[in-house]
Amino acid sequence: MNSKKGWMVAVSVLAACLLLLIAACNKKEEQPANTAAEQPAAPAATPIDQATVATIDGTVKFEGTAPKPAKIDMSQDPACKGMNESENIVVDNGDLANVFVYVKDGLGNRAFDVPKEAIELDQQGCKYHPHVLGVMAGQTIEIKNDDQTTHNIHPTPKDNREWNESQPPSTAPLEKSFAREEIMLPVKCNQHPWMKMYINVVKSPFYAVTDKSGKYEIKGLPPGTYTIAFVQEKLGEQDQTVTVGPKETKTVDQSFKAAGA
Amino acid sequence: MAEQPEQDPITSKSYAAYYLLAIVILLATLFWALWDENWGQRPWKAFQEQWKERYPAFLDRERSKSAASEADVEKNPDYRALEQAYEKAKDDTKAQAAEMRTQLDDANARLLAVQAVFTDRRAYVNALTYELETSAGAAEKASKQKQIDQYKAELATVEFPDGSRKKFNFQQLEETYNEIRNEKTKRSLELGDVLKPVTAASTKMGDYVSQHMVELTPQQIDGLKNRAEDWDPKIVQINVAEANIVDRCESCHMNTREPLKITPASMALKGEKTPDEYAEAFTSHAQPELLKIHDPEKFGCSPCHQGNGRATTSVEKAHGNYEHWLWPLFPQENVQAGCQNCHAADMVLVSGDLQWETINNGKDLFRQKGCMGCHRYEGYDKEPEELNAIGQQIKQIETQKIDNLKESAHLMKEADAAETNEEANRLNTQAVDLKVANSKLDGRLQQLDFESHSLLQDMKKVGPNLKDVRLKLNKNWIPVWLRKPTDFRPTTKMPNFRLTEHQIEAISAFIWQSGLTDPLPKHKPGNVAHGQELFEERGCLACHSIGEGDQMQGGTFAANLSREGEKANYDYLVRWIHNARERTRPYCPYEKKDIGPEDYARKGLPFQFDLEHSRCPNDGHELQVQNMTVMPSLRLSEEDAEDIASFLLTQKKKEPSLYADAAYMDDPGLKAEGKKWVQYFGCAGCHEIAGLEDEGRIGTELTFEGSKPIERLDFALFTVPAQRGGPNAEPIQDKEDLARLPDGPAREPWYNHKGFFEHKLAEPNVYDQGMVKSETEALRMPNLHLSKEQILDLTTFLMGSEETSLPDSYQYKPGDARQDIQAGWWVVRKYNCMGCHQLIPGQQTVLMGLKQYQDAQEQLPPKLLTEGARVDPEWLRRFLSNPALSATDTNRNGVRPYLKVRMPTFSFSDNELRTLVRFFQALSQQPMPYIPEQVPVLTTKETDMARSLFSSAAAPCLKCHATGDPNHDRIATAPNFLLAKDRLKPDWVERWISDPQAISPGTSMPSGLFEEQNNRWVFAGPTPSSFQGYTGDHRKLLTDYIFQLTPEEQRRVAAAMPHAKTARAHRFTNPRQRSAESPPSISGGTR
Amino acid sequence: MAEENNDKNGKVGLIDRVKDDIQAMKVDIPTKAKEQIEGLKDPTKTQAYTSIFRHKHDDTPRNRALGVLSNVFLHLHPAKINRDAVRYSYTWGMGGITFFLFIVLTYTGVLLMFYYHPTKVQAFRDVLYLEHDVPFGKILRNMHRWAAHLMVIAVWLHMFRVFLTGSYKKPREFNWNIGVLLLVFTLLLSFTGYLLPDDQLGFWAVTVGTNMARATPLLGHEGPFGHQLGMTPYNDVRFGLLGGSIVDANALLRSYIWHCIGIPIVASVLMIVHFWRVRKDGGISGPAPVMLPQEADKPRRGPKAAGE
Amino acid sequence: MDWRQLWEICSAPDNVPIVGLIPLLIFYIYLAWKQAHANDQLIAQLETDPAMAKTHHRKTWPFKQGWQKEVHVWPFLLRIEFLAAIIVTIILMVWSITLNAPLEEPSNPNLTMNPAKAPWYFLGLQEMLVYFDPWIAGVVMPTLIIIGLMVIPYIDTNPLGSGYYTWKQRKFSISTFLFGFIIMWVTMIMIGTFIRGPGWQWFWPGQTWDHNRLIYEVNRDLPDIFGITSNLGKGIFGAIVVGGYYAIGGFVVYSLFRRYMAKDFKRMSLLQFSITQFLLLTMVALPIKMGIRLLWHIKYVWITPWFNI
Repeated sequence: MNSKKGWMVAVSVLAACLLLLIAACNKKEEQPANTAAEQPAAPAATPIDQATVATIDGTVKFEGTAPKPAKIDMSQDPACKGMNESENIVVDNGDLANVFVYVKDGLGNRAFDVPKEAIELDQQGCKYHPHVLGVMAGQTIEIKNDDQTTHNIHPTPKDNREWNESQPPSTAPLEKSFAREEIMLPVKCNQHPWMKMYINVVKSPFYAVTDKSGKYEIKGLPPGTYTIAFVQEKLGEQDQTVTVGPKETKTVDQSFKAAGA
Repeated sequence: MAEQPEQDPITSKSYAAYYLLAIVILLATLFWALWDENWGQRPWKAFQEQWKERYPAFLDRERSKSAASEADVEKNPDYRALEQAYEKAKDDTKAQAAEMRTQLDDANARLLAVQAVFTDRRAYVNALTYELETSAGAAEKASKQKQIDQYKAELATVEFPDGSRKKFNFQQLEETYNEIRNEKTKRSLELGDVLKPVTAASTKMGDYVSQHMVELTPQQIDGLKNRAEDWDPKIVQINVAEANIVDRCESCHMNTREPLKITPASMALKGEKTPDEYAEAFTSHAQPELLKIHDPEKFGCSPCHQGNGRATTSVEKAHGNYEHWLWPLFPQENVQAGCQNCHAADMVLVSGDLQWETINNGKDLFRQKGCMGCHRYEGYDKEPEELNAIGQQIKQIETQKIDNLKESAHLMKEADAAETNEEANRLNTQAVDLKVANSKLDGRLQQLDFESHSLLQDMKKVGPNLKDVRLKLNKNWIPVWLRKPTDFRPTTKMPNFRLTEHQIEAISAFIWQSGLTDPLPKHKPGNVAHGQELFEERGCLACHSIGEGDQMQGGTFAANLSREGEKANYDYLVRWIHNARERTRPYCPYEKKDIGPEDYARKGLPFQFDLEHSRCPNDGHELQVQNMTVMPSLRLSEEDAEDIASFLLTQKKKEPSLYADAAYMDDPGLKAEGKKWVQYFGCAGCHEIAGLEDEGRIGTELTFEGSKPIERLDFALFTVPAQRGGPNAEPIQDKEDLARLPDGPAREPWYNHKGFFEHKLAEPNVYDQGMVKSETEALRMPNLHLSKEQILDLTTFLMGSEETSLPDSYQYKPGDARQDIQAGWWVVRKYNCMGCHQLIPGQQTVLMGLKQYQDAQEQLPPKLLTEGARVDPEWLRRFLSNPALSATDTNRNGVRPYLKVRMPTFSFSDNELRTLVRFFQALSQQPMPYIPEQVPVLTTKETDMARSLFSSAAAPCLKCHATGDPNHDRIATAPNFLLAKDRLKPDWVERWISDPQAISPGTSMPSGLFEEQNNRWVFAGPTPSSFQGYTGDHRKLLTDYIFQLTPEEQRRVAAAMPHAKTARAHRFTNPRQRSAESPPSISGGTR
Repeated sequence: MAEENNDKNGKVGLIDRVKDDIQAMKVDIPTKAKEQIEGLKDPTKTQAYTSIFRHKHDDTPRNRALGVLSNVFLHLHPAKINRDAVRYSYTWGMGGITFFLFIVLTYTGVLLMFYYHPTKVQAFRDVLYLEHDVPFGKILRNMHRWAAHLMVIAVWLHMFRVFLTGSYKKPREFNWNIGVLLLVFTLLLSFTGYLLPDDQLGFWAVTVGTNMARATPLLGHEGPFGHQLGMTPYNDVRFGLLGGSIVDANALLRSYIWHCIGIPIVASVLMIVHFWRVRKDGGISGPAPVMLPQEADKPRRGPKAAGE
Repeated sequence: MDWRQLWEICSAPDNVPIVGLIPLLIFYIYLAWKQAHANDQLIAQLETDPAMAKTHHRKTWPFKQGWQKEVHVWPFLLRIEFLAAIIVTIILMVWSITLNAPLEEPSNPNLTMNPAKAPWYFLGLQEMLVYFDPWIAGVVMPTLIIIGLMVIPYIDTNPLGSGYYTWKQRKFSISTFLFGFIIMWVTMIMIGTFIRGPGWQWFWPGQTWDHNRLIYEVNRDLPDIFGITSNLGKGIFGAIVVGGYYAIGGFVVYSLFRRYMAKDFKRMSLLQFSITQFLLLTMVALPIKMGIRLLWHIKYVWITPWFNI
């Protein structure tokens, strides 16, 4: 009799020990075997074979009646001369100028070298030249003041840092750059409220701005399928998808409609 | 047992087997206990093992990145130059240094050779000397002395490193030793001198790297790695005896205070998709800047995060997530609840540009949504309580005064009858003293009167004044509104009380019948188009919104006005827009009634009441002369107000006349019952209602709701489902309410404060569900139709509302200027200043988000980031009390007339003015009171110089700054310089004109006007010829000039400006020519 | 330099002496070793052993008896007992287990006292400290608690057995009474310990428990005639128990002192009496030979005489 | 059936001893019954066979010539004692490793626990509070229990059954004790632990402990049923009922003793008998009171200005 209880206890304790062992073993299995994790390296971009590159060109049209450019009163500052018309929508014969065209998508994760040479932005006659500017992220923009009046350059970006610097006449050009991609980044001069221009910061060198005749050309594209974006400061963005083969030259035209049309 | 009779079963039986087994089990149990003690109860050991493996691996990756950026830094030409300088210095000193090193080595070797012999002999001499000193007799002394002398005279051989041997006696030995030692010191000093340029150059290189590296340097990372690799498993704990904090959190959370940013992903094992428990534990603190101001060695972890800091036996225990721990870890989304523990007195919590949005919004919502109308919460809506206290004090002082007078009269009487003159004089003096004391009390009374005047002015109600319903509202609209306010206005603050039809009738009848019926002045209809323009321009949208759904624009601080036309009475609306504070009748808190013209007439007074005429005609008590709304006056003309009102009346979906007739509202029989329901639902908490001005709050106090024992929170029929979770755990059925729950429908157990608050806020009557209750038993809390985010914010706030166990010294109750900041935020939030102004770097205002400002940011109200450093506090006080800065010409902005948006007149009380001025000063660390800086008087020459620069093409200040000339000010985008003298602080102006972007990012004023040259600031553009040879500071000159500008001087400058429309002044040469002919003199002209 | 000469002089003698010693050592050490091994074969003969055990440990009846009699702890037992008295199924061993648990409780209790302060501020923290900081603190507290519960069960079962075997009957009536008192003290020990962690469980258990004392007839302010006798919450028996009108710091201190000093001393004394009376009343009661009803009224035979 | 609730109750650390007590009690009752049964058979055999009664060693365990009548304590008893000590140590340690002693929130006088329960071994007393006023349940009853236990040796005049398990020879005393210990004491503890939930309400095992449960229960006093309203009347009525219970009960006890336990009765002195009567009736009064309370919702029988029973 006396041993009965002893056995009961013994069995229960043994069972407990067994459980414990199992628990201990489980613990060990949980221990991870491998340690140092390595960050996956970014896949290397395939170099562009210059022999097969394609070109995209085209014309951007404006449909409908072009709004009359608003007159601008520049009498406030005697130093300001030249054409005093708004450059919101510049249409000549149905050709739309100042449209920024760039490859929005399709380049994968290719990275491109930033050109060493600076892009120039000139202030002349209280106007920006050019009115729409394309630049690669990180590329230097050289801002000149050719007027005999003080300007200030005041970009108001969404994704980049805002700044506002004064540039008195005959001073050295300002050298600036933007680190992040941003389309239609407005730049203004607070002293001359009509002065306005747009900088487009992109990551690839495949961009262009339509000239007065609405023409543009993007060269050196590797063959592939791309989304081409046409951006106008007032009329917004329109996209087209296009596939170019090796050495091909494709014409991609685009047209904008008058607002409300 | 009976089979073997010959064997005695008792004595013959062996117990060895039992014992063996028992002992084996006992030993096993002992080992189990040991294991349990060392590992079973110490899961943190496993964490630390994992950490030792993972962290160094992570550091290796970081190190390679850091090394790469170090290499980048080293590529920099500046660094290259430093490196070259270093190399050159090294080369220059190479030969000399090498030679000196040889000499030093030689001296060293010789020193060692002599030292060996010398120290040995000196020890022997010392021992003998000791014997000499302690020997007793003279003879013995003499013999010892002799022995010493003999020993000193003995010659010792020293073998020098070059092999030569020399013999020295003790004295020579000592001299040689000292000589060589001095030589060695000299040589090493010389070497140091020679190498100085090299060390300096190398230090420069090091400094350059550490200054230009954004990350930690590889050396620093190596240090971290060494620490990790040498780590021995141990409990890491913070122990603060003063606050009874023992936190061992860092025993598992090993990286909390590491200087690197460590995410779970970076600590995950290779190939692991989701970071495991260990990786989650090894992250660095999400807000390292918080740790900087809350030193973990003082604050520990649990005061903010809660949990059981002591426990280390399991994750659940350590996080306090078990039944009997009262302070479970705040979930991540509610983590800011921890702030409330010490920051209950703060309205806004900001550190740098980081706003603690969750808790801040929670605190703000508590006020905005009118929670404090029903629930007391320490710090909120404290005016009535303070007013009460002041009333008590006044009574006390008045009694004291009477006592003093009596006592004084008594003393004088006694003095008259005194026996001696001394006695009489003494008594008379006492009597006089008491009179003086009374005069002091009068002063105190005066202050208390001011105080109560202020407090009455500060008292606000969340909802509108219901005494004016008859004047203000479309009668038939009222019951429709009460039925479900969100049906009419989805974003309204007015909650849904789930009223029955009968209750609605009774309540509307009571409200209607208790309303005032005073006549309103009639207004002619206004111009709707102009009204709309004004509505959009003047800044109404900073608080109000218009449009519904996706079309909605504007702020959420005040009502959405989309359907205003259906409910409002035009004449009342005009008066309201013109000045919302204008009351129909003043209210006397003493008599507890609205004072009408008849009361004034009785005393022969005109029926005039405003902040200056705030005494009751009946008894002289302070009156409530304003509507208790925060809506300010925009100083509009009557016509403008009419235009806006006309515009707002066009905002409607259906005609007001189409509302069903609610004739029962005039049934006097319903009034009494209506009053009962109005009281029952606590309407007077948010509205001013006739006869219910002194109603108490109907809800429970929430100051310490977060630490209320869970048993006191009534989960009603959902106690068990909430405790157990599972598919039936979610009590809310209503889809709309269900969508309010921040975490969606509950599946997990939610029997905790968070769960209770979230459910209660999502559907306030949720705990009535399934219960059979009568009208007066049902839960009264109305549905506030909160969004998920708002519920999260409020829940966080309530969770943090705990009775803290921390010592009082942990409460954030600063005694210095920070106290002013603390107090100021309450006022800032109260009047929604942040709807228009940016006060915290990066903070978005409502106006910034509006369409019309996207292209015209210069039209936005000014940013107030450094307001205290910018303006003279005395001026600020004047400006805040009258932003027009003029008593007569009020329909404009005082400082920035060019802004279409209007700085309104808030009728701040003296208290609030004081608070706000101190707030801005403290926010910019300005001392109070402010003593203006003296600006040196400029000489005529200096004035001329400054004027010439001011009007030059290079510094066309007046192109943007207003001058007072209406023609020019039409296009001005900056304030008039004439204001500067009174308004600004000179040192701020200097900082401003050299880099305005650093003070107000995005301002129209450009940077780069000045540049620093040889410790003085000079103009960056071409300067007029008069500046030739000027050695003073240009920036200072211009500042001083601005502060001495007079209207005449300003006109002179304006005249001098190259202005196309006005005749150009001939005294000045064409700026283009001038800048061309004088480049050499322009210090900063060419870069 | 002077020592050198001495060395030279003594050289011859020294070598001889060393040689002699080595010879002797060759004999001596093995002999000693043999002796040592022999000695170790029977450890009971070693001085260390005999100093501890006061007699030889031959497996003789005498020594078996001496083993019990000459041991201060064991001589609680007689040297010999009825052959059936070792049967576990009869005794259930519950008395012994109770005593053993009492020893365990004393031991763990003393260790717990090292870490515990009976003050309102400290008590709960100390228990947390025991749980989380003290090495083996958790198991210590657990053992103390569970042993206390086990002891209550063991006492009940012991009493149950004693009743079922009629062991309270003559001549053991008084010892039964002592046993009843020991039961009461066991419960009181456990109950006073309940409050010590100063948590909700203990607090309310003790509140409920002591609230009954309010109703003590005559002595409690809510008990029959208590009010008439001028009992108030501040002078009744409950106030005396708690040292206050509510369960507070004084109650904690009182219950601590009763738990650690008062009741253990009284219980120990009673235990001594209890054990002593077991011996004096003729050892444990059985298993006794069954008695037939017809013998019931005859003069009773002594327990020793039974069994033939 | 709410298994989870049942599990929560049974697994509460402080309830584990009670859960453990049930199998232990069953086991030991079985053990005692087995031996008593064997002894009773032996007794029956010996009674019918006087010859055997003379020679038999009168135990159910075998005894052979040559076996020692007495054995040495060392080692034959002590080995069992040590083994028991080791086993108890093992049980205790395993229990302590696997189950933590309860520690709830810091004490908070402002927050009443619901249900607030006494330690499990006192739950019988707490349960009695439902049926009696505190002064009876908390003071008088415990005192009577202790006194009752203490006087057992002095009122049990049966000389048989000393030192061996038997049922036949001690039917009355054993059944009384079993009734008192198992039925009254242990059952009440079980009720207090497993049945009494929030608000000290009666929850059957498997019923969810709902804190909001409301029960309609009107308790009347016995005098009310008889329409007695005056205080004096109530006092007198109660005294009559209680006195009557003891008087009639006493008579019944006498009548039963005289008939069925003549020998014992003969051996008893008047004092012994009256104490037995009183204690017996008081013990039986408890289930009677429980019964009328639970079944007929009668709260008090005897109401006086000073005390109620």
